[in-house]
Amino acid sequence: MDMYNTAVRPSLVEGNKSYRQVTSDIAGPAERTPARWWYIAMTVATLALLFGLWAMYVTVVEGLGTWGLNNSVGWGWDIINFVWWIGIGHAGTAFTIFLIVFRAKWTASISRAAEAMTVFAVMNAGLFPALHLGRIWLIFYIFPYPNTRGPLWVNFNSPLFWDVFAILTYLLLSVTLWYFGMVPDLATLRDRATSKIRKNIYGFFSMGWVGSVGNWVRYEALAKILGGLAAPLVVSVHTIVAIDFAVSVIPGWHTTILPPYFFVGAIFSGFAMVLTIMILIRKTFALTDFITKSHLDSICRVLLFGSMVLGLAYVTELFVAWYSGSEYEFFTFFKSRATGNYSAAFWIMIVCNAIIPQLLWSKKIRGSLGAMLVISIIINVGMWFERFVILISSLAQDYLPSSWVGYSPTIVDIGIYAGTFGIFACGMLMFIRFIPMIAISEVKGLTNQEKVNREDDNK
Amino acid sequence: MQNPSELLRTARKAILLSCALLFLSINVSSNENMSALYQETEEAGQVLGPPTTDDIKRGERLFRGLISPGPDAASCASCHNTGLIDSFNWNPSAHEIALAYRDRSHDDFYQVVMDPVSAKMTEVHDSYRLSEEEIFQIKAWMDEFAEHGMESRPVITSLLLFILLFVIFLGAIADLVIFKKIPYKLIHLVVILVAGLFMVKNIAHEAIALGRSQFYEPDQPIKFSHRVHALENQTDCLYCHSIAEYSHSAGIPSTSQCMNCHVIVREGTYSGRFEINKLVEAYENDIPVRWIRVHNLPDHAFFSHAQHTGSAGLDCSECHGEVETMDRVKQVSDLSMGWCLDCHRSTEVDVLDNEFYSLYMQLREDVTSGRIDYATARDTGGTDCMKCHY
Amino acid sequence: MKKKYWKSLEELNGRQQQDYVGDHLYVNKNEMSGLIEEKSLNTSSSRRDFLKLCGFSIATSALIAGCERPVQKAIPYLFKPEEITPGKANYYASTFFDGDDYGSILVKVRDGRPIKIEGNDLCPLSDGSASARIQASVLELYDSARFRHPMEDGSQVSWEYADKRVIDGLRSAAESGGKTVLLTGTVISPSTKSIINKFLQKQPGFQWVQYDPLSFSAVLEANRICFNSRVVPSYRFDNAQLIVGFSADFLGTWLMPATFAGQYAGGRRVPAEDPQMSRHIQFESSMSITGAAADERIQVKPSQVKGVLRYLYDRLRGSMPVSIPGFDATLDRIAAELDENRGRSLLVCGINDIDIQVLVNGINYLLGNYGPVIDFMSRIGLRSGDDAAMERLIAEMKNGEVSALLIHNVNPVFDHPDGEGFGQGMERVGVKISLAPSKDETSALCDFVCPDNHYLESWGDAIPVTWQYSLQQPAIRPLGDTRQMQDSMLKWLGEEVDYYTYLRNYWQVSVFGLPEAGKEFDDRWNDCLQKGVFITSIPEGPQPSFNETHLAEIPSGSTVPAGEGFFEMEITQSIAAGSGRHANNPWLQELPDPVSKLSWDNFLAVSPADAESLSLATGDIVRIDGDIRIAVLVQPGQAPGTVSAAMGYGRTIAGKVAEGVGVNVMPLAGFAGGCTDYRVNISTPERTGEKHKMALSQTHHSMEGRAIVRETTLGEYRGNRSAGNEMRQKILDHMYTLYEEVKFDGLHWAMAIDLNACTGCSACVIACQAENNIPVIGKEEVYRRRIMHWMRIDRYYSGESDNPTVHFMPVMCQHCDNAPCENVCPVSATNHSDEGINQMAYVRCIGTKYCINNCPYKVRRFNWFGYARSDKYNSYMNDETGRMVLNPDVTVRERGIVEKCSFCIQRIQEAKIEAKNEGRVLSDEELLPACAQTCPSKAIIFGNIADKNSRIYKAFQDKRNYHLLEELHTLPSVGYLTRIRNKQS
Amino acid sequence: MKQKDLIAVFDNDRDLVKAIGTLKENNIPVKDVWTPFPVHDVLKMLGRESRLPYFSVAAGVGAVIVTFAFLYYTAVIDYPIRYGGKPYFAFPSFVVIIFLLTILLTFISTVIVFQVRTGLFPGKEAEVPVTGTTDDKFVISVGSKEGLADEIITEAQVILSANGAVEITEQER
Repeated sequence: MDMYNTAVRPSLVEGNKSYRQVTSDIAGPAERTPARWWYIAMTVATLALLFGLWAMYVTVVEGLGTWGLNNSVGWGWDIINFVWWIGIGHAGTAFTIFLIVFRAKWTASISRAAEAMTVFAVMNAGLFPALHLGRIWLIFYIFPYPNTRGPLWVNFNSPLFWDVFAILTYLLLSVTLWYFGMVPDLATLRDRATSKIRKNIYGFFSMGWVGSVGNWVRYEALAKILGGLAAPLVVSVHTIVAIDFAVSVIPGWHTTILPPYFFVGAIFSGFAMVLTIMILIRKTFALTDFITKSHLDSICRVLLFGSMVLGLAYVTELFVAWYSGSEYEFFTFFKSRATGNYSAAFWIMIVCNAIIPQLLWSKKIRGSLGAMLVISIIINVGMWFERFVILISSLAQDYLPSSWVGYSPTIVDIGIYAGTFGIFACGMLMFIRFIPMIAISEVKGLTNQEKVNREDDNK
Repeated sequence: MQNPSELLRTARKAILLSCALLFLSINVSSNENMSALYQETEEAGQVLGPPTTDDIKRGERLFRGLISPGPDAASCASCHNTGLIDSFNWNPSAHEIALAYRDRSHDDFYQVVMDPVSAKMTEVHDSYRLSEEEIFQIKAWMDEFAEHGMESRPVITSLLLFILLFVIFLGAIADLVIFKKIPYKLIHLVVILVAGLFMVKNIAHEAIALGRSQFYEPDQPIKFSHRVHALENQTDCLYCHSIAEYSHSAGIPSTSQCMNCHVIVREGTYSGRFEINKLVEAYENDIPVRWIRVHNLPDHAFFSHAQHTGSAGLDCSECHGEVETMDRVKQVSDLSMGWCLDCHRSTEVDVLDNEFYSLYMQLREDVTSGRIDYATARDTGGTDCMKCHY
Repeated sequence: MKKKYWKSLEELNGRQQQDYVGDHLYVNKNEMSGLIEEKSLNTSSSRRDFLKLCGFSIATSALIAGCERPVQKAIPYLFKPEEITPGKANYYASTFFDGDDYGSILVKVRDGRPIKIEGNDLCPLSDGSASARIQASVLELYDSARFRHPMEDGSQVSWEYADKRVIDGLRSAAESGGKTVLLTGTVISPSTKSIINKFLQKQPGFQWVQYDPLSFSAVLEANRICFNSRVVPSYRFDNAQLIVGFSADFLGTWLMPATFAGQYAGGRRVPAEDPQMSRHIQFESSMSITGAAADERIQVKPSQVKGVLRYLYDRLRGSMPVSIPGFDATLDRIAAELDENRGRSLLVCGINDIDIQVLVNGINYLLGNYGPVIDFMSRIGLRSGDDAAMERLIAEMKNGEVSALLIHNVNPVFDHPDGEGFGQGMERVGVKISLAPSKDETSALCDFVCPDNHYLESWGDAIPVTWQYSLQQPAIRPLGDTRQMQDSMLKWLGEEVDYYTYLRNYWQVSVFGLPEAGKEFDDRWNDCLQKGVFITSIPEGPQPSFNETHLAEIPSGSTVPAGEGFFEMEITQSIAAGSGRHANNPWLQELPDPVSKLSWDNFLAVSPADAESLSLATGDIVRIDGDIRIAVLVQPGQAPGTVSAAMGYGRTIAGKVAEGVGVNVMPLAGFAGGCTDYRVNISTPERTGEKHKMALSQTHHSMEGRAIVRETTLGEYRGNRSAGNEMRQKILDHMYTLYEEVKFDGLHWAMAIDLNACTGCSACVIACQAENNIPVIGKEEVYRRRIMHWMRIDRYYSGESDNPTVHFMPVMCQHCDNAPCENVCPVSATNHSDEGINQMAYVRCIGTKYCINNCPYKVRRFNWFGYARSDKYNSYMNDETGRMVLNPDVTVRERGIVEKCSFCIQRIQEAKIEAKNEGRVLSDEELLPACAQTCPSKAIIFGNIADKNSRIYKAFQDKRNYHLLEELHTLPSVGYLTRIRNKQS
Repeated sequence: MKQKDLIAVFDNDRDLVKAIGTLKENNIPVKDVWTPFPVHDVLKMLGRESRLPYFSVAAGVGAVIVTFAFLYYTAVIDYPIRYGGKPYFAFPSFVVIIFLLTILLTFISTVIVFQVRTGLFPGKEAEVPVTGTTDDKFVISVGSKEGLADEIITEAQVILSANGAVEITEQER
């Protein structure tokens, strides 16, 4: 029991709260009419969403020609944003796995929001592979279902096919984890609900949860199984995304380091996004007792670790490009990325991802909300540029110089990206509006633990 | 976007038409066509005046047999259908006759009804005892009928059913989650399941059938019967579809080719003169006959009749079915890609005798050594995409 | 497939009429083609839309009345013409001559529509090939800018009325005592010439002026001076061991480029057993594909050419030449080389200057090249226009001496240097009659337009060289109410016969020399129609003697004008645009210039050195003399101090495609010494600060040290057959594979490209476009690097940027046996066939573009928009009549799918079916993809590599053979033969 | 024997655990317990264990076999197509899909079995003896199928109130 209260780790929930207090503190925002800032934020998010919807409409109705792509660069902002979003999505699942599988209790009060972030981010990510199809109306061709065409199945060798299944599985699994994790809390809200409609809706989704022993026993087992399945899955998803690039023949893509490098990058960017959101939630909802400085500190340490791994990966890539003796690889890494047309993006990537996060060594910075917020945002900018560098520099300048091109996005590209921010923001705002943003039952378990510990100490 | 608007247009047309019909049945004398008709008949020197509403009404009754056209005589409508029908009718429909005689005089019409030339018609029309006035009334009705077209049957679209079920489906879910008016959850469950399954089934079914037209059997502008030509008169397929052996297309014979025989044959066994007259008319007026294509391969599939009737040695009936027994050609096979491939996977290819395959040394050896029983089209690339798609 | 040479359509005229129902000016497509098998023309669009929509909103539309499908009508012929089999193509031999280029051709007619042009392999001049412009000419048949009926001052009139007015006009012109002038391009048709002669006899004051926008006046004049024979002799590039060109782009634009390219490539092909090839030195200021092909390219300013030639002449003659600073050593060396190759060398010069041409004649004469290499006994009929006569005509018109002017096949208002003057002159002409087939700047100023037919609708004949007669026959009835020029002339002469009868009579009497029309005539006539050409014996005899008087008067030394602040400008021709008469052809407009890689524009080529000193960059708009604003393209290889720009652009009245494309630079050209002078001095280009979008399809010019185009020299090749290609063995030694390589039984299609023979002329690009229904996407889309051509000509520079070596490499889908693209397609839309073809099923493609990314050769193309249907794109496909050129055997691709070279699979399948049905082996020779078929230099070898006796198998065994990016182990089915340059080392 | 259960409400888990401990010592059957969060001691004391993991393993093994069979049938037997020079049976490519589909099928079937076994599904009514078990109430129900003897009920009442039950009610069945 002592492991929860060591000298280095301050208590996970502060303020010595009763169970009822915990419930009302956390459930409160979902029951109150939201504040004005919520409406403002929602309006902004909806505008972004509308911009995105317009861009998607143009894409589908007029064609992919409205994007900045060309004969050589077949993937641009679409896939950059896809990889970026799916990377962000990884953090939520990672938190859940830490919580369930590794029993890292400190993640309890963060995992719910992180999971919500995962769900919306993966939804956004999934949008791009669909939108980037030339004929989105035939998207069902990608599924191997029996048909009258021979039957003609699909190409199981294609990483894109793997990707579809990886994302689909991942989306389903993370939604399931999120939803089932929410069930006891929805029951709480149901029982606290005053209006009939609220009661019915929460009642419907809480699946008749009562918190009986039979419930809890199987629930815990299910959580462990899902967490256990999610652990390899979360590793595999970004691995497969990386394989999309790694199995190709394009210089700068065709490297075996890509899967681990992508996975770490994903966790890195996801944690950064969690940090951003947690700082905002903590500030706006005064949940300082649940999302403590120690939580943020822990995330920062993970970021520091990720940053160093990424830095190592960048250096390794450069080394291998030189050491392999492949002129194409050498060109891509040294003449295109480090010094050539894409050097600006390359150095932004290096500085944002490998250098600036080193500031987190400083305890002072790990204690400053503002500094952490800025760094977390910088990291995600850097991660976006990482994907930009990988995608564009490799495609725009590959084997035959005759097909070397430039690339620039169009307003439609930008619109869709903005739209995904709209979706994400709308989703998160709806989430904090209607769903307890911290797992109440988990936190109660912790407060209980805290009390036991305190009493033990007092003896 | 095209389809909904088309649907809308069709619906609007239907509404307008039915309104017009209603209006006309009330007040026919105001119809301009009627006055034109009046002039025409008058010019023809008829004693009979312009048709009145009563004339038209009586004409219809006569045609439909509500007033007997003669002792033991079948009503006109029993042979000449007034509505759209699924089955094949050798006799011209009421509408076709109406169109054909719209611009012709009362005398012509009288002549053809009461004193027909063709054998079959004579036999049936023999028992008619119709006065000149009655014929006039029938024509009066038919002239009006020509304007309106065939009666369409009420169409129950599965769309309405689908929408209805969808609404019920949504309602059940809403009640289950929010309103909870119905206490028994079993009801919700059954409704949701049944409606959901139906919708899924319907969508899947329609999606598979999309672009397919197995059993398509349209009415042709001329009632050309393959049974009469190919079975009863023993005409070889290749006599008319002469290019099937050396072109992609089997070819629809030109009108002039039809006239090779029909220059002499002017009366059909079952159809009398009416159908053959259409052909002759088209020929004489240089108007090509607009046949309706029955077998439509999608544009992205390239098919060569020359290849299949040539080196593959297929018989026409293997794909087209027993066309010689069809009065109206029907698409027997579904012409799906799976259907093509089934044949390509199983049909034997004569790799040993056809010199073309002399380059396929491995395959020939496999066959001669008995490693495989015989070579199929698949073994010579018969399942390649580019066999058909380019 | 074996081509069928069809008898004429002559007997069809009567019967076919009935197929064309109605009095449409443009024939209703349904009636016209007997659409029993109409693949991609009409029904496809509605049907595809329909399927797409159903797929898109499947839940709803599937249910709407059971998703009612559109009823498809099949309309058979009323009378089926015997020659037309629906679904099967016929080939008719005919003749292309547009005033500039000649080609004996085969017209592919499918369902009554001409859809493609191919070279006639029975004609020694064509040898089965056709240039880009000839290939593209079929599209102009369906051009909506064509006149559809006769017109008076822009409004429609009937032929009877027009004829009457024209005859009246001619009569009153004759009565007034003024001149009647017939202005035409070069006429090579003997029967037409005889009609014109009749006019000459009948019409008082009649004068016939031939005018060539691409003038050969100086050559003609020089030959008159030197040999007393005002003709163009024939050149035999295949007999020349040493070719020295002076600004003569004989592989691209000069005289008969397709023929010369074939001859040239013959001398450049290096047999492995006995490595021999001709040597080619090119002097030029602007970079042409001929300069790119040369073993040695020497930059000269246009003004230096005369001095250089004089130097060579003097040196060869043994007299002391006047030094040309910077050139002496080179010229001495070249003179020595020429001296070694007496009787088997060839000097050609493209400069329209009499003195220069006299010098060229003098050198060729000194070297004894007349006879073996240049032949006055067989004369080329092309380019007989007289610049001086044209100059006189303008003066006469301005003086009001011309009462009637008939204009046929020329557009001097646009392409004459003094076009403005010509236009002013026209105002003073009594009656002006244009016979132009489609609208142009000159016909717009005419009183009457009596539109000529397209050549595919016309009868005709031609004598391109002394020993070859060639017949032209219609492949389709006139689409509009037009009449061919000869018929109009006969009508105006008051002759009763139509031109067809006239032509037959003419051939009977003057060509065959038969006293009466009978069976013998019919047989010979029909034979000629089937073959397209009638070849008489090649005349032999002594070459004319040389008259040195004029030459002696030409001063020695350089004539470089002194002074600063000006540039020497040369007006050139581009491969696509030529004189500009085909400007409204979108295929040609979109064809990238092989050297600059620019489509949809002309440009001012500036050398890199000058660009730096003037701080100009590609895309800058500059102002030059005559207030012409033109975009700059920095062109490596352009001689410093010179600029150049192509003519044929800047049409103002031509149709929606051409108008507003490029700038007309012809007003800058001058008139000197009796010839149009395409060299002018202009003041320094002045920057305007504006930028122009340059639709370049290649922007990186260096190979970055990669072994993409492999090259060696003849000397090294003699010592080592794998010279330049040594790395191939190394790569093969290093190849390891996880999976065993697939063996193909029976058929395995492959292609080899001889880089030594390829000149970059781009005929293959247009042939491919015509064969495979490749969309035209317009300037903006090309600018965005989305050009759709399945076959592209990559061009790289190496060496110093001022005078680089240029490398051409045609790249199309490599049909890799280990194709990276196949692996990554999730829906199996692209995979490998049993015949080694990388197949692409368009219907299955959902457009992930992953294959595009993963293709190391970047040969896959994506339909970014619905190019075939949207009005936004300048494509022939969205034009009602333009669509008729589409090949029904190839699917028109819709938006959102990937396409690429298929090795012309439709041709392969057709040939296979025919061979199968006939139970015979598919031979190597009978099957060629469109690109290989048309290649003037026969650089493309295609065949079945599984057949050890095939040509392609042998080509792949050649030590020169390599595969592009072989080290990736993609195992391409396309090989390249290392380029060999005959360099002196 | 009375057919009734004893419902006791606690306001913290320590009391609950103690009470259950005492009840168990006295062999008084505990029918069910409701808590706002999983109290592991209670679960342990009541000896309840889930067999869900065993099912998951079985489902996983099944999914591997089914996926492999499906892949082999479609790619090798039914319509073999050659991609990029690979053999029809390109096992390395299959591995990824087998992995993914195994996870997908396993987790879906596990969730379904979970719902079936717990009887939890969307729309189910919550059946709680006392409201507040999802907030801060810890509830024990004492009883058995056959019903309990009066003395046992009394004894249980004593134990429960001694251990800090805030509310004890009897509930007829």
